[in-house]
Amino acid sequence: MILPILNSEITFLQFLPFDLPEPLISIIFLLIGASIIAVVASVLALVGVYLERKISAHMQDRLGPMEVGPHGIAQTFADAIKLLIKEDIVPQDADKLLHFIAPVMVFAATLAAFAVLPFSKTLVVSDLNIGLLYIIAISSFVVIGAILAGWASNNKWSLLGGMRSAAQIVSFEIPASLAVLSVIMIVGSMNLGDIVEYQKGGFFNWIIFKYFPFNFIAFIIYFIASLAEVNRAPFDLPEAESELIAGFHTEYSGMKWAMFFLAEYANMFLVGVVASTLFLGGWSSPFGDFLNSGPFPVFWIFIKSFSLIFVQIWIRWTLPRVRVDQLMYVSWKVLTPFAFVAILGVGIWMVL
Amino acid sequence: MNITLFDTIFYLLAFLTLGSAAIMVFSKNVIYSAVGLLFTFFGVAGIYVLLAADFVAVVQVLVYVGGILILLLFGVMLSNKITNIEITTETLHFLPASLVVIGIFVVLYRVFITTDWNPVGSYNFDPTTHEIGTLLMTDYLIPFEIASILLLGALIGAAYIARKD
Amino acid sequence: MLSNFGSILFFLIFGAVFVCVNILLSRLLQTRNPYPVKLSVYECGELPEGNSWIQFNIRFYVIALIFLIFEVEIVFLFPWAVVFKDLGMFAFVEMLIFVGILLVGLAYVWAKGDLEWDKPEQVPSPELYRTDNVNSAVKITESVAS
Amino acid sequence: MLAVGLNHYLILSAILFCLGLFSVVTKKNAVTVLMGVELILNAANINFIAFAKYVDNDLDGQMIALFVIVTAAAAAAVALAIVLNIYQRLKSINLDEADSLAG
Repeated sequence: MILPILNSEITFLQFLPFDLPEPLISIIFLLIGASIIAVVASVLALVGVYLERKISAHMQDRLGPMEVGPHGIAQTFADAIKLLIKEDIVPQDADKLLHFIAPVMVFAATLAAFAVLPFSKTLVVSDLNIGLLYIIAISSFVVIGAILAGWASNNKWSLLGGMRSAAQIVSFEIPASLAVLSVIMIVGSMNLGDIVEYQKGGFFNWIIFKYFPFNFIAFIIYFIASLAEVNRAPFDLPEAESELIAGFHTEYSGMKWAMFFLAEYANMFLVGVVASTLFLGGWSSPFGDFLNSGPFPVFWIFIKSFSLIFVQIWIRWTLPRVRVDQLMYVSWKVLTPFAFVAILGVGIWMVL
Repeated sequence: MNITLFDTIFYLLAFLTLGSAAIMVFSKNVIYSAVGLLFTFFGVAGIYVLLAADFVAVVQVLVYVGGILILLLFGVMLSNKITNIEITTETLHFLPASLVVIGIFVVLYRVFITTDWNPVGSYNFDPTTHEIGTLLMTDYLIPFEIASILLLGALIGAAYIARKD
Repeated sequence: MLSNFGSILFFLIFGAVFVCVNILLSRLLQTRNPYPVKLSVYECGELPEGNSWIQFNIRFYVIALIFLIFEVEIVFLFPWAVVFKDLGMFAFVEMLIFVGILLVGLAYVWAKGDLEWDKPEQVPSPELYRTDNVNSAVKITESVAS
Repeated sequence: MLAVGLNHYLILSAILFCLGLFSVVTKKNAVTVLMGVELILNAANINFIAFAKYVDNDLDGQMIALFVIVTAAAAAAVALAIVLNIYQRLKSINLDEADSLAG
């Protein structure tokens, strides 16, 4: 099950003049797979940053980055190089060790969540039977990372930002997990591959249209909650620059900051892929078997998740930021009860 | 003497678990203790996976790391008015405690080593979630419903105690 | 199943190493010129005042507490949702009881106001500050203080 | 000795248990004591699951472990609420000083 698409190429290694032990072969393939995913995640984050700048600029009737490369395409790469050679400033009174561990933890957890995402029928690193629950579980490392980053910086704003970030993410984790439950009820599996298989055969098979309107409600709830979980506007309170400067990464600079930033955009893509896998058919084509082979599954999953990312960006540059009490109100008094209603509706519909 | 990959991973995870548990116990800084505890929980989750308990392992990460540890961190932050970055804790009765604990360990070790547990030879690594769900709805129905009452009691009680000032 | 988890472990290690390598690389490439002002914590350009270990609002704890209880509940809902298709009505009724009991808890914290975040105190409207309206101004001050 | 079997898990959990017990006995800070309790519960869970796999070869041990996790969560929530309440009253969470109920 280790990257099945690469498994067929094991034969190449067998032509080597010496025999490699079995575990070493798996490790080599995993290394290749992990590198690919890491590079893809990084590139996706860079693309996300570029899209964010361009889309926001065009929405506000300006051009955005134009200087580096045609239409500023290379701008984010230039930024990456700039970040690489920037000085890494650690405040004198900070806890140096935890200041270092926090970005490592956040990025590693985000990357590990990518391992179970199916990009096509075979293009999945770890076809985990409890993939969905695993994604929810592994993202709790991000919360701990935020608290630790805030605490280690020894800065009032960082600490408060970290605490707020944690409170916000955990509050929205409840409606998000409840919303995915209805999908699991319908499919009867937590394996993301199975969930996509169930939705194959055209867009009318997508779960979002099943048991209308309950799954539609679930999708909306999941989308709103995921906005909050990745700290996107209108729920970007942890880094509300007018109140908290930059939230938990106020005292971060250079590469460590870049890692937080990368993880944030990778997370954005992650929730996009998860939402489209759960509700919008994942890698399956919206036209049944038409255009559903070869490279097309990858194409479809990217199209779907980038549409969701576009909506995220659109929302960010359209809506004002909410207040903390409104945030808690939305999470606990609106989304959670409605998520229960969605589960109840799907449940009743299914047993009747 | 043939060490498989499985064994290697077991020793790695055991080292991670015990090492971070030691950091948790012997660190003076409470936040470091919490970080040690984080890696202990994670290591224990890995051990569960090696024991073919995939669902329990993920639940371990979800509840312990994602829930209890956050609660503990909040508790640390809320219950200290500190003048220094160090949130310290003192230890007392170091010597008698170590003696007692080592004594208990020796007893446990003797029991574990000398008892013939009669282990079964074959075991499988099948996914467990479906079966756990079925058991929860049949054999373990009463504990399951009682757990909800326990959680209700904990929620109401803890909210009441925390609110009162 | 084991190899699936193995790949995940590998990804975690790879991610950690990836970040470390990046930070190390940037260490090598950057110019370092630390001086005390640069290394002080950021506080809007002012000199940092006091230490950062402020007392937090107890709300943070109450939210985390409610979250933990519901998280544990959801842990039980996941295996239920997986077998729901097979067991049908029976499982559904059992789950209704389970969720119903916990919804009592949600209703409790909702009614007791634990889900409210502390709002900033309402700013008294200007006319309350007029001198001919001292009584109500005093009343407002008292209510703010209490 | 090196190939992993039931005894390895049992010894691992015994060490974990002892570390947790040590923390519970020696620490002054209430939150660290609570962390020690969590370690002990984890050690117990390892035993449950190890026996379930090696001796019974069924899922009963895992079910018990699940319920232990639930109980641990409930206990942590209530215990921390008590700690915070004590802190608000006494401005300290050292367990030695929280003895006003003692006769």
